[in-house]
Amino acid sequence: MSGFTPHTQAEITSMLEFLSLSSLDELYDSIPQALLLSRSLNLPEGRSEVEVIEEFEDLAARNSPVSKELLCFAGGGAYDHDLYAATKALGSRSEFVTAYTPYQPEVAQGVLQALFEYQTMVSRLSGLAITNASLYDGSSALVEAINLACARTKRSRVIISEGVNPSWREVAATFSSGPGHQLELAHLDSSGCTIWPANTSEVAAFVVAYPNFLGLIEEISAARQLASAAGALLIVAYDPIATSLLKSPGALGADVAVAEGQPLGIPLSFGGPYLGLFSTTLELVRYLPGRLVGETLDTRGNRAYVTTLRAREQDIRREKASSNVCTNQTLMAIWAAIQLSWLGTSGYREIGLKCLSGRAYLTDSLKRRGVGEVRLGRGSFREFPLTIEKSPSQVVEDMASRGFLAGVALEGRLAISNFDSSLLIAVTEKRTKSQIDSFVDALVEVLK
Amino acid sequence: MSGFTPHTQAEITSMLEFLSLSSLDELYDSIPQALLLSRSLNLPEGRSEVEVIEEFEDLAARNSPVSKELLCFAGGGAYDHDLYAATKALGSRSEFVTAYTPYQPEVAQGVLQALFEYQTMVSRLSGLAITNASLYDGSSALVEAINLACARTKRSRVIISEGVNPSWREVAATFSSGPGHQLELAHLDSSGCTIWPANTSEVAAFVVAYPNFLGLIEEISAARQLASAAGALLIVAYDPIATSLLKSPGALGADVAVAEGQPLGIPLSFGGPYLGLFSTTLELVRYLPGRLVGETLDTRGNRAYVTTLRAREQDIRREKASSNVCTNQTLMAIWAAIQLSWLGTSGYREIGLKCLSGRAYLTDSLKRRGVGEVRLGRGSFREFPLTIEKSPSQVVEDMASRGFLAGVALEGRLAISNFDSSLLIAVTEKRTKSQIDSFVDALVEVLK
Amino acid sequence: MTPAIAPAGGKASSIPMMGGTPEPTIFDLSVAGRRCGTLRDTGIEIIDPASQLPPEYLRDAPLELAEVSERDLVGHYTRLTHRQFSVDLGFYPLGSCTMKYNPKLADQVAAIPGIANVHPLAPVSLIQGWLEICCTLEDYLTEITGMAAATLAPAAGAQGELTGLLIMEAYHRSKGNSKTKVLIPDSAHGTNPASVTLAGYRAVTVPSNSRGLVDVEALAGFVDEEVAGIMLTNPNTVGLFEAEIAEIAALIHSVDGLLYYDGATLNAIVGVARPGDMGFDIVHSNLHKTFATPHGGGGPGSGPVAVAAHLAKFLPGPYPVRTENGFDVAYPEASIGRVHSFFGNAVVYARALAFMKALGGDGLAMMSRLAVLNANYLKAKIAPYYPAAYETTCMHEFVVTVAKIKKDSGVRALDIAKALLDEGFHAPTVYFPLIVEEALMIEPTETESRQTLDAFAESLIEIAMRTEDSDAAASMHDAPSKTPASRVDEARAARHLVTSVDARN
Amino acid sequence: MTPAIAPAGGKASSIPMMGGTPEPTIFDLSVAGRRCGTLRDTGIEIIDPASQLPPEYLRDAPLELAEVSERDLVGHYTRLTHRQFSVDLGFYPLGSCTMKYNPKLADQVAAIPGIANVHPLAPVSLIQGWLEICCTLEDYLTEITGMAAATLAPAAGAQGELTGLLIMEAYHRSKGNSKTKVLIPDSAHGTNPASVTLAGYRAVTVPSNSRGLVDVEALAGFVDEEVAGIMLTNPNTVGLFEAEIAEIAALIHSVDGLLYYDGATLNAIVGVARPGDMGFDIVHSNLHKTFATPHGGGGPGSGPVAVAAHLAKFLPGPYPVRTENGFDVAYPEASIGRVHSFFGNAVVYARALAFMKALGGDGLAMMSRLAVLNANYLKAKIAPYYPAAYETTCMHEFVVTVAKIKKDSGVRALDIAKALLDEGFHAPTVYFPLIVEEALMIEPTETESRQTLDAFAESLIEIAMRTEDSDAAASMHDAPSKTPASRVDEARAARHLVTSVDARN
Ligand SMILES: Cc1ncc(COP(=O)(O)O)c(C=O)c1O
Ligand SMILES: Cc1ncc(COP(=O)(O)O)c(C=O)c1O
Repeated sequence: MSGFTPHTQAEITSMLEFLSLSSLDELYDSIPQALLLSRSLNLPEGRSEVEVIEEFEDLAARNSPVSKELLCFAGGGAYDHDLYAATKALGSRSEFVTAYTPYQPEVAQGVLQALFEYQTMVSRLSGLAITNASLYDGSSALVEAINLACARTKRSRVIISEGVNPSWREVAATFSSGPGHQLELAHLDSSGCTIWPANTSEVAAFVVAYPNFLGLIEEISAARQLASAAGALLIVAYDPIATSLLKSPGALGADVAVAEGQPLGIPLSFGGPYLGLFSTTLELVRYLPGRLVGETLDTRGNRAYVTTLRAREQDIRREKASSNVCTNQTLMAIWAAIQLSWLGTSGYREIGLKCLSGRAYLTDSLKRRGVGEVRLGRGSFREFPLTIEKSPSQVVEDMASRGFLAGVALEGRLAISNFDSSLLIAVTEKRTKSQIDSFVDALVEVLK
Repeated sequence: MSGFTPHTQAEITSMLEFLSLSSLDELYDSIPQALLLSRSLNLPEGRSEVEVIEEFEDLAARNSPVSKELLCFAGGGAYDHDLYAATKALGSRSEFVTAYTPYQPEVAQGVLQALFEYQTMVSRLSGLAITNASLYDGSSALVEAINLACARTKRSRVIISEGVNPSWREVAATFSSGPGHQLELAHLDSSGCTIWPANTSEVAAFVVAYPNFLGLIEEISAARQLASAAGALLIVAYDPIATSLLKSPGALGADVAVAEGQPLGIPLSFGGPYLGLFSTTLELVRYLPGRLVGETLDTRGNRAYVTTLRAREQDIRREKASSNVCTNQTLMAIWAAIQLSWLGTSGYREIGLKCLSGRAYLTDSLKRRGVGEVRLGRGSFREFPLTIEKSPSQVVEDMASRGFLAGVALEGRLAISNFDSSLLIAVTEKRTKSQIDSFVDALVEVLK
Repeated sequence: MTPAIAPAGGKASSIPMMGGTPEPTIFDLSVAGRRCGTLRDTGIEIIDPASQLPPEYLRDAPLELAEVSERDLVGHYTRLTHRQFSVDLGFYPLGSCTMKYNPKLADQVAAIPGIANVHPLAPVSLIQGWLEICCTLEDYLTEITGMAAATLAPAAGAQGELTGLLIMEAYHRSKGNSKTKVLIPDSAHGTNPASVTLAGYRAVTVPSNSRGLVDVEALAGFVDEEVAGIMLTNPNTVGLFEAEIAEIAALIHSVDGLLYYDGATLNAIVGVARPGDMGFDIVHSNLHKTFATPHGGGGPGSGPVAVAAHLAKFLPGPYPVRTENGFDVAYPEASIGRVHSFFGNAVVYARALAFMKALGGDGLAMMSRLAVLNANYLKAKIAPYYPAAYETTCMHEFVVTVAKIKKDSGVRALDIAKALLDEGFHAPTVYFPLIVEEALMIEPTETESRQTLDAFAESLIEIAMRTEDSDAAASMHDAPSKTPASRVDEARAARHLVTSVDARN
Repeated sequence: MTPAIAPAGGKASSIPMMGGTPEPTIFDLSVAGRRCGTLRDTGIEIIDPASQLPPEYLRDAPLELAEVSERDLVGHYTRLTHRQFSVDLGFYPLGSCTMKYNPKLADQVAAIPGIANVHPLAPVSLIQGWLEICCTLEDYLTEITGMAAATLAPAAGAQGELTGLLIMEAYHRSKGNSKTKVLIPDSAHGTNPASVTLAGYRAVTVPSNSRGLVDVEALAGFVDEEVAGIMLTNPNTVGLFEAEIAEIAALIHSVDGLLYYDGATLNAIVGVARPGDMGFDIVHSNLHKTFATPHGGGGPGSGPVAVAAHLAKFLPGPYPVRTENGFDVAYPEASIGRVHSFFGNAVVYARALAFMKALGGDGLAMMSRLAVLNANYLKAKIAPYYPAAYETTCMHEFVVTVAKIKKDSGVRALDIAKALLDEGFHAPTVYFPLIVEEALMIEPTETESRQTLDAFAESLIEIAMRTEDSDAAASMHDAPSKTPASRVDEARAARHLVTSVDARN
C-alpha cells in the first residue's frame, strides 16, 4: 500500500469491525459477482515518486521544448510569450490549485475575487460588459458563442470566416451537429480578407477573427454591417495580445467576443490546459454560458463575491440549459489575471509593440533577402504567412534540426484557400534581433 | 526605474514636497559632500527578469549538476539524497520563505511551531534533550560546541579527531584563535580509528565523528571514557542519516552532538545554504548558542510557541554572550523537519538500510573485481575510502567524462594520515544496482 | 476606470487576512505609472503601429489594467489565498466532486520543461514523449474502464458527455437508426440532461425507485425504438451501485441503444468492477476527480472518453497512435471531428498518469476500496443524527437528509453546511441529488484518515444537537462567523448585477 | 514518544486556520504505520546491518518520527503557513532588518538544476558557472562598498563580523601590533560586542552624544595604542549618518586601528556613498537585507566581507579566482582560514546577484534613495504622535520613543507593537537600540508604496489616540486579539522549559 491513503492495516480492521464487516470485499456485496473484476488490473506495479518523476523526465527528453531546444516562431493559436516568475509563483499557490468550484462563498473569497478581477480585465480587453469565469479554450468559447447566437436569434445559419482558426472551425462543426446549426464557410481572398456571402437571410451569426488565423487584420465593420442588416449577431474571435494595440471587439460592435487566453501567461503545455475567454453584452447576460461572479455584501456589510445568475446553468436548468459547462479553467483564468496585472497598462501595451516591431523586423528582413513571398494583407500583427516554393512541413523539419520551430505549415487540416504552400510564422516579444537574424539566415539556407 | 520600487515620479515629487525637499539628493544632506559618490556605480545596467533568468541558465549550463549530468558517488560532507516533492512544495511556501525571525510570536506561530517540531526530531536523532533552532552548517555547529565546552569547563584544550571532516577542523581552527582555544589533532590509524593522546589533562573536550569523515565507525566509548576521566565534555559530530541505524550520540554519552543537516532534504546547492544541527543536555541549556523555541500558552489558553531563554543570546547579553549567532538557517530546519516527517519512522530506517546495502553492494563488487583497496575499518555506513594507484583527482576527472562524480579525492586539504592516494566514495539510497554496476565498470576502465 | 492623474491608490497594499479586513481589488491598489517590471530588450526598435496596422483599428488610448508594483501584486494574491479554503488546508467532503488529496509529485512532473514548454503544433518527431504519455494514459484508462479505445481530448466531464453523446449519435447514424431521446434517471447531475439537449436528443427523465435505484420495470416502459441510449453513473449519485445494471444494459441494447457511463463516480470501483464489463458502451472519466489531478478552484479538468471497440472509429481526432517507428497523430475513419483546439488539457494527463504510475494497479484498486470504507464508516458514525436517504451499503459517497431537522428546528441543509464552515471543514454538497429532500451529499474520499472522519462526525453531531435548542438553532441562520466572509448575500448579487469593477456604482 | 500500538492519532488532520483552532503538532497527527510514500527501488537486496556495522552501535529499535500520510503532512504545514506573517502577506517595518520584498525571479534562479544540484567538492572544471557567479558577485560588492577584495563565505552578518574581526587581528599580528580592544558605540547591535569577544578582543562601549551620533571628542578619549579598531554602522542604528566619519577614521587610523563597517544599514547608501570612501577597512554586507534575498523565517542569510587592498591576503579561503583559462579556487597567502564547510550559503549569492543584475547600478542607487525617502516620509507623518528620538533627516530607518505615551497612559512600546498586529501590520523593532527609551525602530524599505505608509501611519496615530482614553489604553495590554495566537506568555515558556514534544508532561 502506498502512502497515498492513510489507513494502516489495524485501522482498516477496526473500521471494518465497526461496520460489522470482515473484509474490504464485503463492501462491494451490492455488486453482482459476475460484474466484479476477478483479476488484478493489468497495469504496472506502483513506484516511488522519485522513480515516477524520473520516468517523466525521460519522456520529456523525447520532446523538444521551446527556449531550451528550439527557438519558437510558431503560433497558430498557441504563442511563446514570456511568463513572469510572480505569475508562476502566485498561480501555483495551493489554495488556488487545490480548491473546488467556489460553491461556499464564505470560504472561497480568494478564488471568487480573483475571478471577479479576471472578469473585469477580460471585459476591458473585449470591450464587452459581461465576461464569464472562463471556458475550456478558444474553440469551446466559439462553440458557446454560436449556441448563444442561435438561441438568441432562434436561427441556425452561421457564417464563419475561413480566417477563424481551422481547428476551431472543426470544433464548431463537431458541436453544431447536435443543435443542428448550419455552418457556412466564407473563404478568404488572396489578401486574407473574408469574402462574405451575398445571401445573408436568416443568419444567426457572422463569425470573424481579429486578427485572423493568418495574423492579418480584416475589415470588421463589413461584418458588423452585414450582421446588423441581417438581424444577426457578430461574433469576433480576437487575440488578447493584439488588443493591446487594436480597438476592442466591443468597440467594433461585437455582440460576443471569444478568444484563446493562452498568450496571457499560460505555458505552451502541448496545447492545454488553456483558457477560453468569453464576453458579451449586458443585454445577453441571461444567455451567458458558464459561471459568472458577482459582487455583493456579506452579513457584516463587507464586500464579498459569489457566483451569480446560477439559474442559467446546467445544474439548475438541466435539459433547458443552453450550455452544459460545469468544470471550467478557473486556475488558468487566475494565471491570466495575475500575468495581466504584472504587465499593467504599460507592459501590456509594450508587449503589443514588441510583437509588432519584431514581426515587422522579420518581414522586412525576409523581403530584403528575397525569402519567399511575405504576405501582410491589410496589416499583420505578430503573425503572417510566408509563401514558399518548398514543402512547408519539410521546411519546418529542416529548421528544427537547426534549432528553430520555424512556424506552422498551412497544410492538410490547416490549409487556407489562396495560401497554398505557406508557412505561418509568429514573432513574440521573446524574439530578439539576433535570434531573428539567425532565423532568417537559417531559412535562407533551408530554402536554397 | 524598474518595477522593484513602487514610486511613480509624481509620488516622489509629492513626497519630497511633503518633506519640503526639492530633490532626492537633499535627503543625503547629512553626508559630507566629499563622501558622496560623484559617479554612477560601475555596474551593468538593469535588465528584465526574463533576461536575468536566461543569464543564469547560461551560467548554470557551465556547471555539471548531479542526476542530470553526473551520477553522484561523492560525499565528503554533502550527499546526494532524494528530496521529496512535498518537502520542496511546502518548504517553498512564501510564508516560511519571506518571514523574519519570529520576534512577534502572535503572528509567527507557523515558523515557531515548525521549529519546535524540528527541535523534537533532532533531539530524537541526537539523543539529547535540548536542540537549538539551527546553526549555519556542520562546521559552525562544531565551533559553537567547542566554545560551549570551553566556557563550561573553563578550559581551552580541545582534542579533535582527524576523523572529523577536515574542512570543519579548518573552520574550528579559524574560530578558535579568538577565544584562544588550543586544538590538538588526534590522528587516525590505518583502520580509520582515532589514536587519542595519552595526556588528557585540562582537556575541555574530545571531538569525535560518528561515522567519521571516511564513513567509518569509531569506538565512541573510548572517547567517552577519556572525557569522563579528564572532566571534559564529549562532542560527537554525527551523520543524521547514519542515526537511522546507529545508536544516537546521546545514547553513547555525548554531551554535545553536532551535525550537518544537509542530507535531510536539502539540495546540494554548491555547498549552501545547509544546516547546522546542535543538541546538548538539559544541564547545559544555558550555554546553548542560538535560538531556542519553547512551548507556552497564549492568553486564550491555547498552546503557543515562542523563542525562549533569550537572555543567553547576543542581543541581550552582548559582549558576555558565548555566541554571536543571530540569523541562522531556519528555513533549512523547516525543510529538514518536513523531509523527516515525509520519511517517518519506517522511511527513515529504510534510507539507512538502502545506503548501507548499496555501499555494501559496491564494496563487494569492487573487491570482487579487485579494484583498488577497499578499506572498511570497523564498519562503514554509506561512505568508504578506496586506496588506488592512480592519482585520485585524475580519476575523478576521468570518471566525470564518463558521467560519474566518482568521489572526493583525499588530497591536499582533505588528506588524511594513512589514507594517501585514496578516493572517498559514497552511496546513497538514490544509487541503483545498475548504476553501481556501470560505475564499477567505468572505474575498472579508468584505473586500468 | 482609473483616472489619468495618479490617484491616491489603494488604502493599503498590505493588510493581511490576520487583520480581518477584506482585500481591496487589484484595481483599488492601482496607481497610474506603477509597474511590476520591464520587458526584455529585444534590440529591435519600436515602430509606429500606424505604419503596420490599419489606423482606424488602432486604440485611441492604452488599455487600462491594474498598475501595481510586483510587491503589491504578490501581496494581493497571497492575501487572497488566505481567504480561500482548499484540499491542502482541510477536509473537503463535497459529494460528487471527489476532492481527494493531489499528490505533490504531479506538480513536479507538470513543471518539467520538456512537459510544460512544448508547442502543440510541433512536428510529431519533436513530440514523441508527449504522444507516448497520451497513448499510455489511454491504455491505462481502457484497462480501468474495460473499454477498447479512448480519446483524451475532452476538457472536462461535461465535454466528455457531449463527445460521448455525439459518438452515440454517429453510431446510430451509421446504422441508419432514427433515435430521438436519451434516458436519464432523475438523480442525474445537471450536465447529463444539458449534454443530451446539446447533442440534439431529447432528455427523458426516468424516476428512481424507493431504494434510490433505477427501477428496471419502470424503465422498460420508457424503452422503445426511439431511445438512443441511457446515461447512468454507477454507483449513482446517491452513492449506490445499480445492481441490476446487466438487466438495464440488456434492455437498452435490445433496442440498439447505447449505455453511457458518467465517470464522476468511478472512484468507487477502480480495480473492482469495470463499466465495460457492466455493459456500458461509452465511458468518460474525470481525471480531476478519480485520478487526483487538482481541481484548480473550478478547473482545469479533463474528461477522457473511452468506448467499446465498435465505436472506436467515431472517436474525435487528432488521435495519438503507436506506429512501428514511434508515435504519430491520426484521425479515426468516421470521427465525429475535433473537440478541442489542440489535444485537450494535456498537462492534466501527465499529472493523472504520474499518479496512476505511482499507485500502480493494486494501489488504484486499494484506493477505491478505502474510499468506500471511509464513506461507509462515516455514514454509520453519523447515522443516528443524519439518516441516510437510503439504507444500503453505500459506495464512495452517501446522501443524508436533514428533512426532519428542518421540520423540527427550521434549520436547513444550507445552515448546517454553513455551520460546518465555522468548524473548519468544507461543507458537503447540498440540495443534490434533487430526489432527496434537504440533502447533504458526503464524499470523504480515501485520502482522509479515520481521525479526520471522527472529527468531522463529531462536529456534525454537535451541530445536530445544537438544532435541538431553539436559540442555538436560530443563530445557525447567521453562520458562519469565523470565516473570511460571513454569510454572503447571494440574492443581492443577482439583483444588483456587478460582475466587473467597471460595473460598480 | 509514540506508543508502539497504533494510537487514536490526531484529533483532526484537517482543521484549517479558518476554524480558529491551533494546529496540533505533527506528532499529534501521527499514527504508527502510516507513511507518506515509498522509497525508490534500487534493485539491491537489503542486508542485515549487523553484517556491516559493529553490533554494539546498532539501534535497538527504529527511531520514532511522525508517521503521517502525505495528505496530513501537506495539511499540517499548509495550515502552519496560515498562522505565519510574512513579507508576501504584508508590511514588515522591522527596523535594522530591511524586510523588503524579495522578487520572485530569484526563486526561479535558485531552482535551476545547474544551480541547485551541484556538489561543492566537484572538480573546478565542473563548477565554472558557480565560480563565475561568485567572482561576479564579489566584483559587484567591492564596487558597491568601495573596497578591493571580498569573501562571500560568511553565512550571515554575525559570522561576517567575526570573520572581519579575525582579519583585523591577523593584520595587527602581521604588523606586530599588540592590540586588546575594539570600540563599539552604545547604539550597536548585540552581535557586534559578542563578535568582538569571540575574536579575542575586549569590547569597549563608546557613548553616543545627544544627537545620536558618535561623539568624536569623547571618542578621542578612548583611542589609544591598544585599540585594534572600531565597529560602526553608518548610518547607525538610530538611522543617522555619522557625518564625522572621516574624522573618526583619521582618529582610529592614527593608532593603526581599523574601521569595521557593519553592513546591516547599507540599504541607505548603495550608489550614494561607499564605506571604502569613508575610511572603512572591512565591510560586511547582509545579502538577506540589502540585496533582497528572503530571510527564511530566521535564515539562511549571507554576510560577505569586503576589505581594503592591504587586507586581501588575510581573507578566508577557499576563494574563487579568475584565471586565464576560466575560474579556479585558491587560498589567500595569509588567510585567516576557512569559515564555512564549503563556500558559504551559495544559493543566496545567486539570488542576490540576480537581484543586482535586474536592478543594475542605477536601479540599486534608486533603491537606496527611495528607502530613505520612505523613511523620512513616514517619520514626518507620525511625528506629531511619535516623536523621533533624534530630529535630523534620517536615512532608511528611524527610531521614535513612546516614553511620553508610557508615562501618560502606561501603554508601552510592546503594547503598541501588539496593537499594530491587530491592524494587520507587522510591528517595528522594539526596545532597540538600547540608548532610546521605549524605542520603536521603524524601517519601511523602498518596496512599500506611499499608500501603505499612509495606512500604517494612520493605524499608528489611531493607536496613539486610543492611549488617551484610559479604558482603551488598559485594553491594549491584551492586544493582539485578531491574530492566530493572542498575547503569548513568554515568561511561562522560560519558567516551564518545554523545547520538544518529548519534554512535555
Ligand atoms: C455526477 C457528475 N456528472 C458530471 C459532472 C461534470 O463533470 P465536469 O465538472 O468535469 O464537467 C459532475 C461534476 O461535478 C458530476 O458530479
Ligand atoms: C545592526 C545589525 N548588525 C548585525 C546584525 C547581524 O546580522 P545577521 O543577523 O545576518 O547575523 C543585524 C541583524 O539584525 C543588525 O541589525
